[in-house]
Amino acid sequence: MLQVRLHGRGGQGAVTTAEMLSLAAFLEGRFAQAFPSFGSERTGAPVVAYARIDEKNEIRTHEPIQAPDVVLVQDRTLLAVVDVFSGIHPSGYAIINTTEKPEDVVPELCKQLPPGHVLTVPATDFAVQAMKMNKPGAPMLASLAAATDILKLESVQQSFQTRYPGKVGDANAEAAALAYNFLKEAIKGGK
Amino acid sequence: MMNKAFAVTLDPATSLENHTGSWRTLRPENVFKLPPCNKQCPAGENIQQWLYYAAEGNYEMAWRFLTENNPFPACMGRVCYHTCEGKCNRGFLDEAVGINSVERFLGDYAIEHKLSFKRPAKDTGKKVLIIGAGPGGLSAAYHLRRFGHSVHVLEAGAEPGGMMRYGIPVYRLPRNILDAEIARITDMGVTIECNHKVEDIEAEKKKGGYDAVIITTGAGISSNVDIPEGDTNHILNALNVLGEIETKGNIEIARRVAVYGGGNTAVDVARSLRRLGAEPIIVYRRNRDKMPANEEEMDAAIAEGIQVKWLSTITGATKESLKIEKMKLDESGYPQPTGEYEELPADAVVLAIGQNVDKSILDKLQGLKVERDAIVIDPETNETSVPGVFAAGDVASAKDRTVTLAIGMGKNTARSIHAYLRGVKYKKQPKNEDARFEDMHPWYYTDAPKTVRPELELARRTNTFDEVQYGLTEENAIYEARRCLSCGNCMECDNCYGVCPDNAIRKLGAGKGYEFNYDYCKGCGVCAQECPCGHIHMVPEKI
Amino acid sequence: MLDKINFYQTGSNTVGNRLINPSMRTEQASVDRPNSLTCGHRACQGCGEALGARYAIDAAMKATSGQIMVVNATGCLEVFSTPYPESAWRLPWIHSLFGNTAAVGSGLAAAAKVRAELNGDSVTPRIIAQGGDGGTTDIGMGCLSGMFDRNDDVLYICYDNEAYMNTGVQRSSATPPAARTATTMPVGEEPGSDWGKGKDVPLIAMAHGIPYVATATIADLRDLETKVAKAMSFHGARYISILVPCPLGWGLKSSALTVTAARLAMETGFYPVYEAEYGQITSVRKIRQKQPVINYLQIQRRYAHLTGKKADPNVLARLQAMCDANIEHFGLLGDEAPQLNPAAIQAYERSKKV
Amino acid sequence: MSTEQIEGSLGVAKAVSLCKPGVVCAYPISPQTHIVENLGKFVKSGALKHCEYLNVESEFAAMSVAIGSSAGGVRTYTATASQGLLFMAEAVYSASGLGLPIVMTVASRAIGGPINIWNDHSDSLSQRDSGWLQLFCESNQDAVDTHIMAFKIAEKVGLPVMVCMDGFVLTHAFERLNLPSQEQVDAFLPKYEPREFLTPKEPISIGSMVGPEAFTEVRLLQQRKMLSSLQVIEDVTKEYREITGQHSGGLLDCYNCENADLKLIILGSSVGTAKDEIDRLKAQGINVGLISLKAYRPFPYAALKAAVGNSSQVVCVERAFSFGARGIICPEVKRALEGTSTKVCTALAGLGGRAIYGSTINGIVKHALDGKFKDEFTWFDIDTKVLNSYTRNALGITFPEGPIAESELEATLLRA
Repeated sequence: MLQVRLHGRGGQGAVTTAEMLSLAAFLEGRFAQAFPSFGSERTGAPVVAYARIDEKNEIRTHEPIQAPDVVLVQDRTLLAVVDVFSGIHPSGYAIINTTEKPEDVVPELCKQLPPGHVLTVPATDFAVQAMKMNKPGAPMLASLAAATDILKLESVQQSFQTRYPGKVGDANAEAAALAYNFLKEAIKGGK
Repeated sequence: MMNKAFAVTLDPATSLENHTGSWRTLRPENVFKLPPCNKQCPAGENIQQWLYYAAEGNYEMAWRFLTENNPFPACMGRVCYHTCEGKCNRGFLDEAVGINSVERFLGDYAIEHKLSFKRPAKDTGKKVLIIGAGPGGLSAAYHLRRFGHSVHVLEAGAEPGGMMRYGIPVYRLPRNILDAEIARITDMGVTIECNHKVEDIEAEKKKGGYDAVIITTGAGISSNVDIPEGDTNHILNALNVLGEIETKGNIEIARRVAVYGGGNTAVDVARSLRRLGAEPIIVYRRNRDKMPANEEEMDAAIAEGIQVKWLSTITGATKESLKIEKMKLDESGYPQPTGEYEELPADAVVLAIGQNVDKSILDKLQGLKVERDAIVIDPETNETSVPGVFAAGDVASAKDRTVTLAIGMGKNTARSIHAYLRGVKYKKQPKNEDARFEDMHPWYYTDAPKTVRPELELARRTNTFDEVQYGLTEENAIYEARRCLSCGNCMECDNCYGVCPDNAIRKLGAGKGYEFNYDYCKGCGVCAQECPCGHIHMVPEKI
Repeated sequence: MLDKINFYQTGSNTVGNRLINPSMRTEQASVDRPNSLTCGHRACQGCGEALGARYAIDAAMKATSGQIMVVNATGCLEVFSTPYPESAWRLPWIHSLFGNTAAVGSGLAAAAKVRAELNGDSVTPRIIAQGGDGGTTDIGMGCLSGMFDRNDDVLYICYDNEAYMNTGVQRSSATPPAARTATTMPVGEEPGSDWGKGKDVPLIAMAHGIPYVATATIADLRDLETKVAKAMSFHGARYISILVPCPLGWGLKSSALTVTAARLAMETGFYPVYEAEYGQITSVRKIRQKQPVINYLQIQRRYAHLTGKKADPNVLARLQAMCDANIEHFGLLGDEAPQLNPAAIQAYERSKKV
Repeated sequence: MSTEQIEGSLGVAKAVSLCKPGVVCAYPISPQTHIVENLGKFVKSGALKHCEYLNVESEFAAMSVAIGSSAGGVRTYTATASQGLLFMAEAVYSASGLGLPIVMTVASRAIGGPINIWNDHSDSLSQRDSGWLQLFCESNQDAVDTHIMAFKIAEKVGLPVMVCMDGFVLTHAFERLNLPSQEQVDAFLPKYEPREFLTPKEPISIGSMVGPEAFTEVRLLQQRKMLSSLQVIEDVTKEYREITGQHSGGLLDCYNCENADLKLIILGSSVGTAKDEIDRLKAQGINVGLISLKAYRPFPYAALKAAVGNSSQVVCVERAFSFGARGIICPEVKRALEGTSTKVCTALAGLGGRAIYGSTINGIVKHALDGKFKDEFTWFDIDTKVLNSYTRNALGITFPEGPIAESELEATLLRA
């Protein structure tokens, strides 16, 4: 079972991102679960959401994820206020929404995790470019897809297009593609 | 059927099991009270009752109920001084109900529609003689005939009617009306023999084999006063003047006539003479307030241009003038001479200062007690001091002499004789308690002023004997009848039925009234409080 | 001819009147009236609420050919009409709670609509929710306002007897000033219920803009029936407040005075009787015979402290002024259509204090 | 049958919609909102026909509208949580007293004050004596299925049913759900035929005042209905499982109970978490049974006794308690096990949204196996740091790390 923890701020769609992650997995025929950290957080407040993916079995547990395999940080400003990488699996992945390089943002983590497991992606830039909105969910999930092959890009795109039929879904799909290609290039370049 | 929950769900109207009548400490009961109009009516009419039917437009029923007590509605609707209206409770609210007008409407309706009285179902075989075909005699005849007795009336005059014919001017009572209502009585089988002056009552009774006799000879003799006169001034009496106008249609009399007296007869004479072109002046020793004449009649007289000399007595007469002494009223309202005199130009004087009984035939009846110008009668039975001989009307009433009273006395005498003929002593029915305005609920009645009867325009009235007052149109009559408050008696307004918080009054249907459902009546008293008529009393329960 | 004479002895002031056309008589005058609330109920003697309820529901039954279902708040009417094992109702009736009557009515109306849809019925039963003033103006106010807000197809009838009678005559927001209740005793400097308090729920109802609002009393049956019938001609939320004197709670000098007390409330201007459509007053019942307020107060022991020897004439004047304000605001006198500027009666007192 | 990856609330809304309610009334309170929002959309879009959707002004009104519509003879649904359940409490009792088969979701949430929007069971358990059936759901699949069964159970028994699902943890969880087809639901749940309802065709008076002369009997009959519902729940569950192939509902559900000497009793969403942990413990050679208590009212005493069998220890993991007393589930379990030697205690955990982790379950199991549940009642997941940060200064006491048994809490009174 793969466990993903998403950190974002209220209004950036972190909860939706988790749901789309589970939906994308579902669309690929897997069992998945997503849930928010529940609360009355308003716009701007730190938000946590969770997702689990299992290849074969029904997901029974409903505990919050304490030891994530993947951490997605949708807002880099959270790094200073929340211990976003708490409990991260030693061979886990971290993807951070920023234009800067991982070494510049989280040098400690880069040392902690295997090389190439800490990634940065300008998800907001892609979101704004495609949608004119700071909803970095789709680029973030696309980055996850690019980095890990857990998901296919198409599944990510399809999940958003299912939730938001029409323009919004397509724009998300476009932003996802931008991020996916960016990261694939980056990974290629990095190797 | 539904699968109902125990206790929580109930079937409809199951409360009928709960007889809340046991809570009651007071019990509503219907009371039938005596309306003031009925109480006042000298003829004993059940006015409220016949107005009830008139209000519905059921004129025949109204007329039938009216004639239960009085066979002369058309006449009474014209000449009765309708003191009932003076007592009408509606007067407290706005104006009295025009009872008299509705009565006339009903009377005229009956004549127009040729309504007749029912002949008695069977004859009793008893014979009653009535002496005098005036209102009292004819009323008694009517009622006795209804009882099934055979009635014969002997009348000294040429035509029946008595004072209705010879004392009341035509402009107040057209004779075709009078004739129609008398004919209705004779149609029942009452026989009237005119121009038959009875000299010996006992002999007539014996001769005809009568079981009872009623004396209703009236008071046909005008009172006289001693006026010192020169031989040239005419001094006439009122009844003669009215009688002559009735029989001849005119009278030879001077232009300036003084009518001496303050009663209705004085007014009748003055108004009649005015129609014949004279200039009558009423001379009366007291003032208007003390005048016994009917107010409406007096208003009409003044309106027709008749002069009045108030506080005056005639102390002497010469050929062209009267000597008048001025009077003043003392503390008790009696006129006292002042010693001041004046002259009143007048060619004639008509005395209208009262009427007297012709005692000549009464004196011949042995044992008949007569006191103060009237036969003494038992007030309960109207029987005279002579067994089997009764009396009614003016001849038996010294104080109050009106057509209406005579009719009432005639009815009472008939009832008394009906008992007498069966060997029973007659007792008047006890009267119901008074229906007082205080016991009623005036809020419920809508405001509606009295319909004023159209009157002949004055100019016409002063020179013709056409009837002065027209009757009500049907529309007006219904309107007026509907102004009746139905004092003390049910008018089926449904208030009690409606306002009962416990549905404890049953409505029995049109004309049938209501009944209290004592199974459920809690005795709250709302029905009694909200009854417009004061027809419900709350009576303590025996506990 | 009979119909031409439009004067009928008692006119339309009495319950019936044999002289008028049967179609013009009240439903209460009919021998076939439904008696929706029938005999054997356990209301006190002279209960105005029992009377008002029968008047109103019968009228609604007539207006709908018997298609009425009733929701009843807790209170006297509920207690005296349906103590196990006997119900005094002849129509479908439900009681749930004190403060939820309007909402139960909303639910029932929704159910009636759905059932009619599902069953293909051409007629949908209509709903009346009813309660006393406590159950309406106080504890039931939230649900009432919600029902108005949604414009649910419910006629809400408040039987206003100006206090909590079922629990022993405590003050409600419909209790008029100076009235004695168990919680506003006639002691202290301003005896009885406080001045400048209370709320005018008919005006509040109007402010919701619902199709129909009316006030009525048990002393003008024809007016009441007409209003109920008119209310049933509308769909959506409707509100009628009916003044129903309580012989016990008001301390009427006799249980017989129930209707009379209601009449005096109208004729003094104490209780303005009017109707409104979509928030606008459309007609006012004019005072027939204006009475000074003392005539109304003196038959009620709850105002004994205003009419006795020790009574303060200023208090009486204050109440008279409130009646006069009502008469002016609602245009209760005269024949002409009034220039309406209705305000809650307590506004008069409150404005004086400013 | 269809499978969807959707939020629990949407799943429940779809399940309710499949039951074709005639009236749905809604007042927003977290975490129930998404359920009624979705139903509102279904009605407005026409997906759910012949249904009146009322936006009411309070939970009190919501239950009252439900009372009216249910008494009016239509299938009725509403949802609430926490304060909302308390605000409607008076009407909750009225609904059961009138025998109205309303189905209501309680998206379980703590009760304030202090105000707290997160999940525990204090709201639903506060209505223990309301006369409603209370069915707990361990997952969203269970919730979907239980709602459909609830209508049938309510209508068969003639009492309202509260379907309790953990707020946020389930309502807001996005999971794979199997939804029965409309045909399946139609076959399972017939058109609603009320046993009694208001209609001019057969006027009745519902909700009379019942005095001392019959009130006890009314209650006895209500209890009889409630008792009858035990069998109804089992029957309906069996029928539903046969039609859908799902494994939901029932009075209770056992996991790994064979030969387990220690058993946990858990209500709600922690059951799944506990199952995973039990599997891990089993891998470590520790055998622990789990009883998921589905029906809290009626309480399945006999079924529970059978499920516990001859285990020597039962720990009730409870998410609410009774002030001045102890756990709420534990005493019921003790009644069920009266006459046996099984030790029963409460591990209070997960109040006000404090997460119950697999590690929490693990801790409880270890605590039990180590014989550390010395009292009937233990505050298990106490954050000692938070507690002491206050008591150290304010009360002059400090608590040791770890669970606090009732007797230890009492002892602090002596120390202070």
